[in-house]
Amino acid sequence: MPSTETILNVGLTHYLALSAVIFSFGMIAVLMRKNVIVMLMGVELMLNAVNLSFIAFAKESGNLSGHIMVFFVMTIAAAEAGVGLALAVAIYKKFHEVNIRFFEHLRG
Amino acid sequence: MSQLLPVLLLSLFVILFGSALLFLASRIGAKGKPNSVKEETYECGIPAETSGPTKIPIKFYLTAILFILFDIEIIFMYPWALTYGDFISGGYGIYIFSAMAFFIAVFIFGLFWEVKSKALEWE
Amino acid sequence: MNHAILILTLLIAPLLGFAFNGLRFRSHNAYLAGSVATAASFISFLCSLALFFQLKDLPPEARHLTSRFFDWIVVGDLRVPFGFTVDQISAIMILIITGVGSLIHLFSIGYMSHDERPSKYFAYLNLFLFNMLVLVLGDNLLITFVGWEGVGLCSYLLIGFWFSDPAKAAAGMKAFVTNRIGDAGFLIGMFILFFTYGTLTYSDLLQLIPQVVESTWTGPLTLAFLFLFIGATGKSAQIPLYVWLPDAMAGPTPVSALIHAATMVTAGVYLFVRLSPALIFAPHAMEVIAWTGAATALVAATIGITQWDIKKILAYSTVSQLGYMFLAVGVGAFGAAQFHLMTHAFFKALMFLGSGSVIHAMHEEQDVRKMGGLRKYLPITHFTFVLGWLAIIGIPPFAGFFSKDEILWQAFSSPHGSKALWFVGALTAACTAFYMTRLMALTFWGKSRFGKDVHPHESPPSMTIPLMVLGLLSVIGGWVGIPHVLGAVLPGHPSNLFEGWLKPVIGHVAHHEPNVIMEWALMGVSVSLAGLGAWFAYHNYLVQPNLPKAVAAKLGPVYRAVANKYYVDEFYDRFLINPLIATSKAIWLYIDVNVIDKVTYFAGDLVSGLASFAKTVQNGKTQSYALYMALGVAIIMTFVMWRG
Amino acid sequence: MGTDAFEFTINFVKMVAIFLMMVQIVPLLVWVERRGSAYIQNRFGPNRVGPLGLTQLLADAVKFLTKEEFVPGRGYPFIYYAAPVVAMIPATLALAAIPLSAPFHVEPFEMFGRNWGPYTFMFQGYDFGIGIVFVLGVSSLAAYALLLAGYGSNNKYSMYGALRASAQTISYELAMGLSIVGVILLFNTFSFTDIVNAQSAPLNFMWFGKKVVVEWLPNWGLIYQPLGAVILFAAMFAEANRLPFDLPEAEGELVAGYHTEYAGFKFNMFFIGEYGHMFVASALMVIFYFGGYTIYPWLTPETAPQIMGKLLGVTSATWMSFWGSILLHLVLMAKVVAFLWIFIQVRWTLPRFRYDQLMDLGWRSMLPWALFNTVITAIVVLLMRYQWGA
Amino acid sequence: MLWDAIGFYGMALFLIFFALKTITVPNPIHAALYLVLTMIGLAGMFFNLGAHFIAGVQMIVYAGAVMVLFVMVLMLFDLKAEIRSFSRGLLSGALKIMSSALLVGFALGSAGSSVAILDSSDTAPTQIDVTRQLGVLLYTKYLFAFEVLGILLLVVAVGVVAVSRMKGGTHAQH
Repeated sequence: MPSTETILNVGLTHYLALSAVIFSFGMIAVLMRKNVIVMLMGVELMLNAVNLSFIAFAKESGNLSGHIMVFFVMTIAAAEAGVGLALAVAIYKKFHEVNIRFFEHLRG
Repeated sequence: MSQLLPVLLLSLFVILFGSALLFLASRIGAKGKPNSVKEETYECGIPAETSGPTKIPIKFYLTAILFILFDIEIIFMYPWALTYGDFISGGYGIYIFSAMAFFIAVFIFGLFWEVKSKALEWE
Repeated sequence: MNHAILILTLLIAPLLGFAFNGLRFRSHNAYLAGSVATAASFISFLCSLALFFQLKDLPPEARHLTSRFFDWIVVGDLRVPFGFTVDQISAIMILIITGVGSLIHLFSIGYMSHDERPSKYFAYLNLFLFNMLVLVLGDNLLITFVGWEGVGLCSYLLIGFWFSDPAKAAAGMKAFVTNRIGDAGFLIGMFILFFTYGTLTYSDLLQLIPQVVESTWTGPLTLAFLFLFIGATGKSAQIPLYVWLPDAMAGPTPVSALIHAATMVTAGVYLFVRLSPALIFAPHAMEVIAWTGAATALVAATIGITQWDIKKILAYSTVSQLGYMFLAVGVGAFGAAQFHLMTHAFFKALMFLGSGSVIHAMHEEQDVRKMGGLRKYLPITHFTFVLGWLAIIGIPPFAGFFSKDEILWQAFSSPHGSKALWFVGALTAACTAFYMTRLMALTFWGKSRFGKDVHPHESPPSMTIPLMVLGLLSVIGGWVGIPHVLGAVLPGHPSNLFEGWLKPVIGHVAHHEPNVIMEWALMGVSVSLAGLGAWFAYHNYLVQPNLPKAVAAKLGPVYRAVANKYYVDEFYDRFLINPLIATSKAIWLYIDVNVIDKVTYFAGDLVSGLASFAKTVQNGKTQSYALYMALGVAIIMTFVMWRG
Repeated sequence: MGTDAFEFTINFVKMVAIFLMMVQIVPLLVWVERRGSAYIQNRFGPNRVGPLGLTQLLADAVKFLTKEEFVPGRGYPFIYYAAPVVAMIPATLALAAIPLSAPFHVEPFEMFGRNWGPYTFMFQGYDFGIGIVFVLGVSSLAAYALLLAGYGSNNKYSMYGALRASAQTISYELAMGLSIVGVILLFNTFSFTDIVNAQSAPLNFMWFGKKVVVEWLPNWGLIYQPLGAVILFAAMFAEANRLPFDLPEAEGELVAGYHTEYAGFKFNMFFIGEYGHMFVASALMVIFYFGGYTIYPWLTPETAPQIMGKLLGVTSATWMSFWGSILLHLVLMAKVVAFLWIFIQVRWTLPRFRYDQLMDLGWRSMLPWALFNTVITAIVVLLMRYQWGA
Repeated sequence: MLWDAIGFYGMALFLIFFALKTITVPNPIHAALYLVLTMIGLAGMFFNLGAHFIAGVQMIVYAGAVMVLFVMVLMLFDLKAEIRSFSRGLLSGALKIMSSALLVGFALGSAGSSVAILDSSDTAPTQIDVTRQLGVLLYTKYLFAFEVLGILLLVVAVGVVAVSRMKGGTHAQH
C-alpha cells in the first residue's frame, strides 16, 4: 500500500495511471465491441488517454512540445474520425448495418 | 483545481435549477391520464406512420465532417493570431505571414475544391 | 541578401520551373514552357552572380558560404547535413551551369518549337539544372551523389526523349547502364572514404586527410580515389566507359550541348578538383588518372577524324577534351583542369548549338557528307562556329589556347607529368585541329552537296543570340587565365587571375622553377602543331578532296579500325556482354532450373503448407487483427520488462 | 482568514449572481420582444395584466408550471428530459467568462477588529486568460441540446429540426471563429479584459513606422474590423437560431422544430438558452468592436470613478471605484441592450431564409469573406507594425 | 494539497466512470454521450495541468465537433440498443481482456515505478504565456508539421467527399 504522502501528492504518476486505465477502456472497446462506431469511439478514447499523458509529461518537464503533439494528435484524430465515419456511413447505406462483422463482406 | 471550481459550481446550479423545475412541474402540473392517442408521436393530427426519420440526406454528415476539418484549420489560426504581433516586433513578420499564407492557401484551395465539387450545395 | 536565401532561391527556381512544366506536361505551348524554364534558369543565374560577388568581397581564405538547412541523415557515426556550400570552385561551376544553361534554355525555345512535348522537355531540362546545382553545391559527398544520380536520370530521360525511336531509347538505356557501373564505383569510393575517415563532408575530409596522411597508410585513400575515378569515367566518359557519350547524341541537340558537353560530363572533373587537396596524397591514383585521360584524349580524337555525323564528331571531341581535363587533374594541374572545363563549356556548347542550328536548317540532316557551303546560308552560325573552331584548336588569343596550353605545359613540367604525357597531349592537339577543320570544311566551306529540295535558312534570333553570346565568351573567356610568361609581356601584366582565384581551395604540387624559355618554346610547338593539323585538313578536304579516300584506302585496316571506333563496342559486346548473357543463360538452364527452382519450390510448398494452417489467422475479422496487434505489443512489452 | 474559503465564498456569490442574471434575462426579453413585436407589426402586445402587461410574465410562469408533464410515448425519457437542462449550460458558462465591468479595488480597511484587503474584485465569473477560446469551446456544446431534444422526442419534425439546427450552428461557427481571428490579430490577446482596455484609448496605430493618434475617435475594433463585425454579427444570429436563421423551427415546414414535443417549463428552458445566447452574442459584439464597458474619451476605467465620486459626493477610493464599476457596467448593459433590440427588430422585420440559401450563405459567402477579412487584416497588421528600415 | 488531491480523484473517478460507461452501455448513442462527458472531463484535466489552450481546443474540436458528428451519425442510423454489444468468442474474448490487462498492468507498473511527482504548487505565471510559447513553438520548430497537417486536412476533405459519393464500387451488383 503506498503511503498517504504518495496518494495525496498528485503527480505525474497519477495522471499516467489514469491515462493507462482510460487507454485500456478504449482498447477493450476496439477489441470487443461489435459496433463499428463504438469501435471508433474506442480509438478516440485511446488517443485522448495518450493526450492526457502527453500533457502530464509536458507539465512535468516544462516542455511545451507535448502540447504541440496533443494539438497534432487532435487534428489527426479528427481527420481519422471524419474518414472513419464517412466509410461507416457508406457501408451503412449499403448493408444497413454497422456491425463490424459485416465489414468482412468487403474482402476481395 | 480552484480555477475550475466556479465553472463546476455554475454548471451545478444550472443542472440543479433545471432538475428542480422539472420536478416542481411534475408535482404542480396538471395530472392527465396517459392514453395511447395522446402519446402518439406528433404529426399534425394524423396518425404517425413512423417515429424517427427514415431517409437521411447525406448532406448532413458531409457538412459535419467538412466542418470538423475546417474548424481545425481555423483553430490553428488562433495561436498564430495571438503570436503574430510578437513575431512582427521580433522582426519575423514576413516569415510568420508567409508561414500562414501557405496554410491559408491550402485552406482556400480546399474550400474552392469543395465549392467546385458541389459538396456544399444544398437543394 | 542573406546567402542562405540566395542559395535556396538558386536551387528552388529550377525546381519550381520543373514543377510548373511537369504539372502541365501535356501542353503544347513551347513558348510558355520555354519562357518559364528560361526565366527559372535566369533567376538562378542572377543568384549565382550575386553569390559570386558576395564571395569576391570576402578575403580569399574565407571565401566559402555554407548554409546547412537541416540534418538529413543521422545514423550512428554518420551525420549528413543537408547543406550547400558556395566556394571558389562551385561559384565558377554554378556560373557556368546557370549561365550556359540559360543560353541553352533560350536556344531550346526555338529549337523545340515544333516538338510534340515541349513542356516535358523543359521540365526535364529544369530538373537537370536543379540536380546539377545540387551536385555542385552539396557540401558533402552524399549530397553530391544525390545530384550525381539526379543528373544521370535527367540525362537518361533526355537522351531517350524521342523514345518512340528504339535506337534512341536504347541509347538512353546504354547511357544509364554505363553510368550505373560508374556509380557503383563512386559508392564504393565513398564507403571507403567514410570507413577510413569517418566523415563525408568535404571540409572535414580535406582538413582531416592532410593531417593524418603522414601517420597512416595511404592505401585506402588511393583505393578510394581509384573507385571514385571509376565513377568519374562513367559520368565523364573516359576509357573504358566512354562508349555511351557518342550514342547520347540521340537526344535533342541543346541537350547534347548542355548535358553532354558543358555541364554533366564535367562532373567527374569537378569532383576531383574539389577533392584535389586530398588527391595530391595519392600519387598513384593521379598517375592512373593522367594516363587514362591522355589515352582517352588521343583515342577519341583519332576516332573523331573518321566520323561523318556532325554531332558524333563533336561528341568524340568532347570525350577527347574531357581526357585533357583528366590529364590535367592527373598531373596536378587542378586549376588548369577547371580552367579548361570552363573554356570548353563555352566553345563546345557554342559548337553544339551551332550544329543544332545547322541540323535545324538542314531539316534534321546530320551527315556532313550531305552538307557543305553552308557559309552563305547561315552567316551568323558560321561566324560563331569559326570562333568556336579557333578556340578549340588553340589559336591565340581565343579561349581554348590558354587552357590547353596551360595543361600541356603542366603535363610537361609538373613533377607528376612527363614528356610522354606532353607528347600524347600535343599529338591530340594536332588531331583536334585536323578533325575540327575537317568538320568546318565539310560543313560550311566548299561546294554544297545537298539536294535541291533542301533550303537552308538562318535560325530565329532566340537561337542566334545564344550563339553570339557564347561566341563572345569563346573569344574572351580565356583572358582570365593568361599564363604568367605571356602576361609578363602584355601591357598591364594580366597574370593568371583564374589560378589565383582558385588557389586557396585546390591542391598544390611542388613545382620546379618555371623555365620561361621552355614554356615559350612549347607554346610555339603546340600552336604550330595546331596550325599544321588545320592546314593539313584544309588541304585534304578543300584543296584536294580526293586525297582522304586515297589515304583511307592506303591505311586500310588501320583506317577501318579507327572508323569503327576501334571496335570497342563490338569488343564489349563480344567479350563482356555476350559472355555475360551466355553465362546467365547457362546458370539459368542448369543451376537455376535444377537447383534453385527446386529449393524455391520446396520453400514455396512449405510456405503454402504452413499458410494453409496460418490463414485461419487471417480471417477478415478486423477485431482479430486488432487483437494480434495488441498481443504483439503485449509480448514485446513482456519481453522488454522481463529483460529489465 | 483562509484565502481558499474567502475565494470560495466570493466565487459562490458571483456564480449565484450570474445565474440569476441569466434566468431573469428571459422574462424581461420575452416581454420586450412581445411589446416590441407588437410595436413593429402594429398589433396588440400583452396589455391586460398589470401596467404595460408586465405581470403577464408572472402569469406565464404560473401557466408554465401548471402544464401537464408529458413525455412522448416513443421518446427516450432521460434524453428527453436532459435536453432542456443541457440547453441552458453553454450560454450560462459563456456569460460567466465575459467581463461585465471594470474590476474595482478595495483598499485595505479595518472591520470587526481585523485588517481586510486590499482586494481586487473582478466583475467577471472567471478569467482564464484564454477567454475567447473558452467561450468558443463552451458555446460549441450548444449543438448537443438540439440533438438531444430531437432524438429524445423521437419525432421526425424534431429530428429534422435538430439536424438542421446543429448543421446550421456548426456551419456558422466557422465564419464566427474565423471572424474572431481578425480581432485576435488586432489585439494579440485572448483575454476580453485586455481587448476592452485596448479600446479605452484614442484611436492609435502604427503606420509605416510612424505612430498615428486620432484624439477624437475611440480605439474601437469596429474601425479596424468593419467586415469582421458584420460577419460575426450575422453568424451570431445563426448561432442563436434567430430569424432570419430560425430554420430549425420553421413553422411552415417543421411544426416547431426540435422542441415540437416540449411544453411547459421544459420549453421555457430552451428559451433561457436562446436568450442567453443572444445576450452573450451581444456582449461579444460590444466587447470586440464597440469598446466593451468603456466609451472613450468620457467613460473609461480611469475616469469613471472620478465622475461617480463627484456625482455622489463620495471620496473613499474604494467606494469611488465601486460606483465607477457600476457605472461602467451600466454602459455595457446599455450597449448590450441596443444589440438585443437589433436582434428583436430583425426578427420581426426580415423574412426567413430557405435552407439551401442559409447553407450557401454560410459556406460559400460568409466563410470566404471571413477568410478574406483574416488575410487582409494580417496584411494590414503586417504593414502597420513591420519595422521599416530595421 | 488536500484539495488538489480531492479534485483530482473526484475528476478521475468521474472520468473512469464515464469511460467505462462509454464502452459498456449497449446503446451506441448513450455511449457517444458518455464519451462527450469523458472529453469534457479530459478538457478539465488538461486545464488543471496548465494546458489552457489545449483544453479549449479539446472542447472545440473533440466535444464540439468530432463528437457532434458521432452523435449525428448515430442518431441518423437510429440504432436501437444492441442485444449483444460485444463480439462473441470465449477464447478471443479472454485473450483480448488479457492482453489489455497486461498492457495496462505494464503501464501502471512503469508509471508507479517512476517516482516523479509534479510540483503542483508552481502555477505557471500567466496562462496566456503558455499559449504564446505554444504558438511560437508551433510556427517555428514545428512549422513543417503544421503545413503538412494543412495538406493532410485538405486531402481528408477531398477523400471524404469522394467516399460519400461512392456508388458501391466493383461489387455493387450483389
